Amino acid sequence: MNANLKRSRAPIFWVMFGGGGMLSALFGTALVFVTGIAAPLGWPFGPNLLSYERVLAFSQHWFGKGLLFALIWLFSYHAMHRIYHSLHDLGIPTGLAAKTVCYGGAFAITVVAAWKLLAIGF
Amino acid sequence: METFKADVAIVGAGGAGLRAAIAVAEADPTLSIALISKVYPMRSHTVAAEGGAAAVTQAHDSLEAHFHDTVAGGDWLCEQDVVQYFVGQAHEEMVQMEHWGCPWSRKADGHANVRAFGGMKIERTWFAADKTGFHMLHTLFQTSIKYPSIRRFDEHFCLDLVVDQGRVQGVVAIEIATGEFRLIQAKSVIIATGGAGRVFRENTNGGIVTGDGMAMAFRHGVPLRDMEFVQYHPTCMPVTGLLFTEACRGEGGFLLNKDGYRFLQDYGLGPAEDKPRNKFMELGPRDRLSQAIWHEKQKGRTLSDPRWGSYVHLDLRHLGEKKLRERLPQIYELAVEYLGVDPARQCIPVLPAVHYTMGGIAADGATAAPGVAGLYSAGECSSVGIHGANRLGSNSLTELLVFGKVAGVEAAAFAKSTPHANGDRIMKLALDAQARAAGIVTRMEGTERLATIRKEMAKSMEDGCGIYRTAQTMQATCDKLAELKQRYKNIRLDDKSKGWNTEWLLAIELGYLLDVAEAMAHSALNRRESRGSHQRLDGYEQRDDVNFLKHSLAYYQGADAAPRIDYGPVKITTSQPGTRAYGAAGEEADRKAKEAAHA
Amino acid sequence: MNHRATLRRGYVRPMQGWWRRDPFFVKYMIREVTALAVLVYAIILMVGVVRLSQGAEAFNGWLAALKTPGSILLHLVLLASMIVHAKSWFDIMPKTMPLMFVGGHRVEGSTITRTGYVVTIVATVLVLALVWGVRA
Amino acid sequence: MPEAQRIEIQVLRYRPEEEDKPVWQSYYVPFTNDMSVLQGLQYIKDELDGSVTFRWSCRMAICGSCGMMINGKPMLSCSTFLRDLLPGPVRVEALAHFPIERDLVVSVGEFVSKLEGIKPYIIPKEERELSQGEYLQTPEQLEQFEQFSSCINCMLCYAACPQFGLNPDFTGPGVLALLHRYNADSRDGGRAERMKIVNAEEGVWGCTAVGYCSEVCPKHVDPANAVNQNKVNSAKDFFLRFLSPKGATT
Ligand SMILES: Cc1cc2nc3c(=O)[nH]c(=O)nc-3n(C[C@H](O)[C@H](O)[C@H](O)COP(=O)(O)OP(=O)(O)OC[C@H]3O[C@@H](n4cnc5c(N)ncnc54)[C@H](O)[C@@H]3O)c2cc1C
Ligand code: SF4
Ligand code: F3S
Ligand code: FES
Repeated sequence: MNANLKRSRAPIFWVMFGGGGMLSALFGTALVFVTGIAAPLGWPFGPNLLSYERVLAFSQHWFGKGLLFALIWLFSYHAMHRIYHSLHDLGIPTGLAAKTVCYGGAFAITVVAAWKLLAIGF
Repeated sequence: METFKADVAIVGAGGAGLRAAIAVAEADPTLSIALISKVYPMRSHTVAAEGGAAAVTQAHDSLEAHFHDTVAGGDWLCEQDVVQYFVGQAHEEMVQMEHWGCPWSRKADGHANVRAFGGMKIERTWFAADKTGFHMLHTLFQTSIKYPSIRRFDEHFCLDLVVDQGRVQGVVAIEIATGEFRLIQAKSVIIATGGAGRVFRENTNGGIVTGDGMAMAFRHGVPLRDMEFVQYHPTCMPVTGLLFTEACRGEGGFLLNKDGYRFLQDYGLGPAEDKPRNKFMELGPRDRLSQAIWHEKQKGRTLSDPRWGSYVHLDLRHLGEKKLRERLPQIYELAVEYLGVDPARQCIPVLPAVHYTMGGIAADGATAAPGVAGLYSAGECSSVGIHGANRLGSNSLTELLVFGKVAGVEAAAFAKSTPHANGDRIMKLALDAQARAAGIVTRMEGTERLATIRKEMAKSMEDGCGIYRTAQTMQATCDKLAELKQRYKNIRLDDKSKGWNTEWLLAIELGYLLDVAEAMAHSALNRRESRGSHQRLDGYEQRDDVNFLKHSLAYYQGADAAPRIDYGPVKITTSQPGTRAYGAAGEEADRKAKEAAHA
Repeated sequence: MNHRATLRRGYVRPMQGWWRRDPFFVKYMIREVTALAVLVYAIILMVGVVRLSQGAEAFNGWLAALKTPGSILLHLVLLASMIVHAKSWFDIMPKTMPLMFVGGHRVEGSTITRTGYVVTIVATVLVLALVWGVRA
Repeated sequence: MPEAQRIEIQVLRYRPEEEDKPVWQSYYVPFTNDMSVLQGLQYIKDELDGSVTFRWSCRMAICGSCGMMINGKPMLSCSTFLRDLLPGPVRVEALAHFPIERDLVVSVGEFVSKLEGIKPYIIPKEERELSQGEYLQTPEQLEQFEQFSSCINCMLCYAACPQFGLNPDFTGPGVLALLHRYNADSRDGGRAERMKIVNAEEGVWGCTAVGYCSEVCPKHVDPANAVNQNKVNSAKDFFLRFLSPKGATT
């Protein structure tokens, strides 16, 4: 049986999947609450939590930039990796097309985020 | 019929068969080996053994002590030269198993641990928690995969030996999945098909333990030796007969009657002390314990329950949950799952059930069968002579290894010295066997149900050849078996298919069971004494060394006749028959013996 | 080794709809579906970054969009999914780690899972406290 | 004896010599409180219909031959009790995800060849003669692999694992647990040879951590743990092989 076993390249994606999973498990809930619910509602952190100036300053700082990049990068790879496997689970053929859409999608999201974050400058 | 050629064919892939296969492969890698089993190897009944395997290990132990325990335990019906060899090889085989990966339980210093076992004077039983047989079997099976010369025929039901001109030439097997017949031609054959506990009703054995190999050899003229000696294990689960290992008592469990009294002290096994002491009380030999429970029942001192019948209590509560979970995890689960009893808090109901067949295919010290050249046997199916009239717990797993290896080495040597025989003659014999077996399915006019015959046989064996026996009950059993053999010719199967026709295989097995049962019942009837596990109540309550310090030998006399019972000598080297005494009396006897030796 | 003849066809049962067959599988599928929430959130963040890079007006548009009831509702769903995701992540955690022994005793899977829960709660409180510290 | 009650057992029958597709068949079985599903089937075979086919032997949950789907869940029929399934009917079906050969009998051959393929034997780290006695192994070292060595090859975990159902080439939980058993044994030095299997798509990477395998395992082997902790090992192997010419294997 193991004559033609090929080394899987899964580890590359799995490492990102794991990182994103851990990050989202630990911080996902809090982040969604802060950026998606608390900030728009202006409660309990006040109405200007995500004002342009503050967010710009945050993302110009190396730490803020890095954090935003890590979140978008790892979250998207985590999610796409799972979605890719779910397609397989649902019996949808997971050939090159599905692979391209999933991992390509995560790559695109990551690249756009990186490019724009760099464009924002330091 | 498809034919395969091998140098050595091994029927049975339990502990003995696997050990033999590895021994052949190691003896000479160029020999081809056919390993045939009606179940996948890891399903073999060795898997069920719980307690452990004996080998002299501790510094204060000695080969003589193991020898003496075994021979006295067997009520002097052992081949003493074979026992000598056995105790001498045991330790090396345990170490060999360790090197192959067997997860033996360990001491803190990393050495293998040993535990106490019934009838053994000093702790010498190697164990892997309470799944020793399981671990040994899986270790052997997995190790066997390493050897390319072992070709397995899994789920192949061996139907018959091919014997031509006094020499075994191979076996005929059925591939269960397809119903196809296979001739496996071989220069030597090792039978390692396990015991025959299924001839009895209440038993600890798996459904596959049907004495096939014994019956096959028997039908080809090889005598079955000492078949009357059937071991009852004292602590089994009511209704199912599932085993609670002797290790429960080795770890310090008590046996209690309905008054909560440790009744064994009334049967020469006392005094009752809190700590387990080797060869005292609960650590007495199995035959004595089972007999004591029988007596308690006669005296009305057992417990009873509509579900479980009459039983006694195995009390493990004082060992505490922690120790139980660590040392006896499987027992813990069995009790909870099957009986709803939590052993840390409640007593476990137990009763004796048939456990082991001491007798088997007659074999010399080199495992060779008399009269059929090239035929060897090992394991529970074989009577190589170490168990005598009563086996000591944990000697049999060791036997699988020691004599599995011997059989392998011997069969390999025989195969190397002999060419394959003429194929045509062998094929003709194989086709005869095929026709006989196929006839069972195609027969349309029968009326008997398989299960009815099987149940009547098991009931009758229990009634006639149980813990205590009389001529009258044994005769009734012999008569019943003769009747059942006739009715067996009239069975009718529901299943007419070729592939996976297990009903057909059950029918063939029933044929084996009936033959083995007859050998047991007639050997028992003819032994007019009490010895070891063979206990009579009809004027033969004593051991009779003058007339019966002999092996019984049952010879097949054809399908319609009862077996002929003959006798053969017992090899005595250093241990003259003495009193089998346990408890304080045993200690006293030991002391006297020592004094006598010094005087 | 397999020398089985033709009789051995073997009936292969279909897998269609397998994930509905057992509550355990349904739970698994729910766990996997939470990935969508993570993805959607990653995209929302990415869009935010894009808008940010396009200047104040663009970014304020993104903020305004976040304030729509539809967005709030979506984030409530995302919030719930994130909680499920976090829980299921730590539920499976013990399966992904080597056996651990502390003082000679095996660390139970449930201990690992519970530790995960606690760490998540601490992390969440920490984030909220931090944000509270910089609130405007 | 308590009043004999009857319980309906529905068996998924498949007789390839007679029919193309499995069909359900009902039997009524008198039962007592301590009767297992296996005993129910034995009653059927003995008394009602000798053609109903299933594997069994030990009756004590150790030989691993009697696994089947009982009311849709993979279980050992010898240690599943009818009393827990009242009032019935009880539906029994061959183990999921395996081809059915006949009635409750599935093909085991593929599983066994996978098992054979992982080198399930000690490849000694250092050779030792028998005369030198046993390898020393502390109880702690034993504990590192003991649970993984208690697999009875019942294949319930395969019937529980949808990834195996979707892709029969996936080595699967039980066999990977056995592989890990040898890798984790202090006496063994064969890890490098076995990593090839671990690293493959059909190895640990076929698993999506469903975890049901461990849930149904009757022997608490926790195969999901064996599989998933080896993803870490495989990932290390993947990245670290660039650091050492022979490939990293620890
Ligand atoms: C519950 C239990 C607990 C025990 N505990 C202990 C213990 O603690 N210590 C101890 O020393 N002993 C113990 N014993 C006894 C010991 O386990 C057995 O004697 C021993 O395992 C028998 O091994 P074997 O290899 O001879 O046969 P088995 O393991 O029974 O193997 C028989 C093999 O033969 C094959 N076979 C049989 N018939 C055919 C056929 N017609 N065609 C093809 N193949 C066939 C089977 O498939 C199987 O592979 C125990 C026994 C039982 C039942
Ligand atoms: S891991 Fe558990 S469920 Fe899987 S085969 Fe082994 S014992 Fe059975
Ligand atoms: S169920 Fe299957 S997917 Fe993995 S965790 Fe178990 S092997
Ligand atoms: S019959 Fe052996 S595991 Fe159920």
